[in-house]
Amino acid sequence: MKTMSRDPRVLKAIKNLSEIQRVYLVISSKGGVGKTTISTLLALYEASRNRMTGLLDLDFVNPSTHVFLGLKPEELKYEEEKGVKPYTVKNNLFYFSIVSYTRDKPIALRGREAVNALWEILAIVNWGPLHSLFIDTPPGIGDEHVELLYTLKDKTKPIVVSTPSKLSLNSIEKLIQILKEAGFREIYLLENMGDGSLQNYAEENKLVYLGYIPKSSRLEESIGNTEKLLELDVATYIYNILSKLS
Amino acid sequence: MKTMSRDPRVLKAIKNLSEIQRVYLVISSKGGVGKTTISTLLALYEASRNRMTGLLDLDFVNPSTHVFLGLKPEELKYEEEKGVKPYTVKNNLFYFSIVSYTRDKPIALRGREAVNALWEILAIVNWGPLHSLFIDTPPGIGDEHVELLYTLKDKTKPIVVSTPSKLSLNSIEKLIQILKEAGFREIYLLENMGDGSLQNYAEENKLVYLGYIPKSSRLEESIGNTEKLLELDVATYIYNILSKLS
Amino acid sequence: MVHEWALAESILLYIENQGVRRARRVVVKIGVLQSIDREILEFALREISRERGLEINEFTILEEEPLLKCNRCGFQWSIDPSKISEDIREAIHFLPESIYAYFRCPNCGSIDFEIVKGRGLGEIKVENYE
Amino acid sequence: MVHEWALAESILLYIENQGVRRARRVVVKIGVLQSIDREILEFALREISRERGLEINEFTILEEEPLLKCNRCGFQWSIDPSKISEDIREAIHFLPESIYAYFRCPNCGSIDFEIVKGRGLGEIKVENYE
Ligand SMILES: Nc1ncnc2c1ncn2[C@@H]1O[C@H](COP(=O)(O)OP(=O)(O)O)[C@@H](O)[C@H]1O
Ligand SMILES: Nc1ncnc2c1ncn2[C@@H]1O[C@H](COP(=O)(O)OP(=O)(O)O)[C@@H](O)[C@H]1O
Ligand SMILES: [Mg+2]
Ligand SMILES: [Mg+2]
Ligand SMILES: [Mg+2]
Ligand SMILES: [Mg+2]
Ligand code: NI
Ligand code: NI
Ligand SMILES: [Zn+2]
Ligand SMILES: [Zn+2]
Repeated sequence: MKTMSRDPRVLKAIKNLSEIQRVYLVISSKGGVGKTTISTLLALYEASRNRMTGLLDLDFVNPSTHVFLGLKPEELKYEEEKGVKPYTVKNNLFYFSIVSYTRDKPIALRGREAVNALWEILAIVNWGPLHSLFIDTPPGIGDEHVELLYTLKDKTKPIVVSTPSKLSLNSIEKLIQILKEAGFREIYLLENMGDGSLQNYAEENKLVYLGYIPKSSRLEESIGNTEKLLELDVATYIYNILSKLS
Repeated sequence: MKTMSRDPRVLKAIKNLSEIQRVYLVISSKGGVGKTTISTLLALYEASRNRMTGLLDLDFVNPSTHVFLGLKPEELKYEEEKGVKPYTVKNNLFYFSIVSYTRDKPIALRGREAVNALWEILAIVNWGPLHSLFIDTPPGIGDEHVELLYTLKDKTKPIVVSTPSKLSLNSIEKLIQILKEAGFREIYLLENMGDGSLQNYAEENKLVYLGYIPKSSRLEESIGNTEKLLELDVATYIYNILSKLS
Repeated sequence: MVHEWALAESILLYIENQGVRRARRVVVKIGVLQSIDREILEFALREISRERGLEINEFTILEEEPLLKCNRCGFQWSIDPSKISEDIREAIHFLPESIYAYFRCPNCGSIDFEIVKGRGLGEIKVENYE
Repeated sequence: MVHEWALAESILLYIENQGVRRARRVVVKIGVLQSIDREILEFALREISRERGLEINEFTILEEEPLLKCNRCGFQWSIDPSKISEDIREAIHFLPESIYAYFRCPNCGSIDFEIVKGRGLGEIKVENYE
């Protein structure tokens, strides 16, 4: 008789993600640098280029991609088909967030519970054969990150988001060292709310510099409206980054 | 024979904090809203008013108050005296951060480990009879927050930091509900990088509005220099907030 | 509620990954919290086994009652999913951690409790041919 | 390294909190990772007991070897604090979680390991008078 102990859902998660050409982990140890903004905008703009694109919100305590997309928790419904199918936001854009289940009520998850939720979701959501999936992650480097980084090392590429501020750089330096130690060879750096000043930093640290997105004066008023978000003042910067990714 | 299981360090932690007149938990479920900035500035300015003040950094994964104060991890040393004494940054300002031990090397803590570190620190650091202690916390609502909120409910007052942005408000609404449920009756709201527009929000949600701090154009260049930080363009706003606290 | 298929596939991928292609019996523990439909799960296990060319004579699905424990006051209790509203039951079916949005410790009201057992997919035992 | 006093006070506050004012013996388990000085700890326990008016005949301090376990590859190992540089030993003395800054799994190099036991202050047993 054999008794086993590793989590069975992990293998199913890896199988699901294997159908996707590119899986990006939008990540930063610093909060508020724009992980949610960037993952949502990249997904939205990529979908607008007629590519099958997914957006997955793994920031369970503070899910907010739905706010960006203007979706109410109660209107988010997933069809079931040997698992659940992500929600179709618009042409080519597929979406999953736990707010459909939690109704965006407050939850405080212990690390262990967050990891449990993580594998459940990655195991049950059938994305199908997407071109790209963008994954929004919580700030910090906690249980969820460690799980994702070590388990999905061969399946995902990290996009580290940073602003040019000292505090952000001091923080992501440590994240980058952790990513390198975990075995990621290609690490993307995306400079948000900047002017290109992190290009040198990227080169010195052997990161692939994806470019920068300036501070947008129209972002705040566009939150919740995908049409407006697709016509941001910073649109050309976003397209530019997408062309470097593919 | 009696065998016990609750953590013994908690009682010592509570005893240590009981010597302090006011303990503030600077908190926000949203990252990047200014928790670190605010906790450091409030401590620095309070100390400059000749009050014995403490600053404690509990953001283990991303400690950054030392960057603000211009302290190198290797110069931070704690004297030992039936525990450890916090580091004296300047007149009246006492400080503790784990970077003295970790040398600010990257660490990724599982929630369980973060909680362990939390109680160890609160048990061994002897603050003495301070007037105020400001505690900087990590983003999110994870293991550390839940421990702190439930265990130190009667010893601490939460200062919720928020910017006026939609995403920040969507996030702290949930935190506030959790604080209320946990039994906090007085919850402070501090509006950062704002213009006073959250005053109504505070009143509607029965929060004590502490005022706002506008975006400072001199903050970034002042990071690491306490003299400059004490002469910020937003100094009067900070003093104003301190006067409401005491 | 047919995401039982995803769990069935997890189970079989896992067994295969351990080098098992034939077994006399596979015993799977399933937490009651997730209201898994045992018939659908068993059907899915059989179907996917066939597709993947696994030979498993028998599947036994054991149910485990949910046990929750408050980290604050130590109180322990259970939740009977058949007694909660359909909306919430369905949320918990897909994501058991949804309970943190809807439940509190019945003794002290705290949000700080944990699922000790009976959450969802649990232990998997493979009984090989002798 | 005299923060043994803080731990001693934790132990005694804890015992008092359980209603104990007199005991035949108190047995304390201390993880070796923290390089606690047993003599200082015992001295502090006696001193603080006296100050607080607790009557405890005997303190027994049991040492627990550190056991670390990698969450990635499952490897288990121990750390002998007497063999690491003074700087790092002192950091770990004050904050055992400092090991995450300086150590990796010796088998697979991962940062994702845990302290299974032998961290620091462990179980406390009070043997009362019969
Ligand atoms: N390029 C940008 N221009 C203007 N505002 C931005 C930009 N990127 C992010 N923001 C704003 O900054 C705040 C933090 O961004 P967010 O994406 O929530 O960060 P994170 O997910 O890393 O915490 C939000 O209010 C967001 O609208
Ligand atoms: N009032 C302010 N004016 C200008 N910049 C600010 C202000 N408050 C915070 N910042 C900047 O915003 C960024 C995030 O602040 P920080 O204190 O690190 O947030 P948190 O600790 O909540 O993650 C930092 O670069 C900081 O310098
Ligand atoms: Mg975010
Ligand atoms: Mg954490
Ligand atoms: Mg901070
Ligand atoms: Mg967490
Ligand atoms: Ni189902
Ligand atoms: Ni010591
Ligand atoms: Zn309870
Ligand atoms: Zn290992």
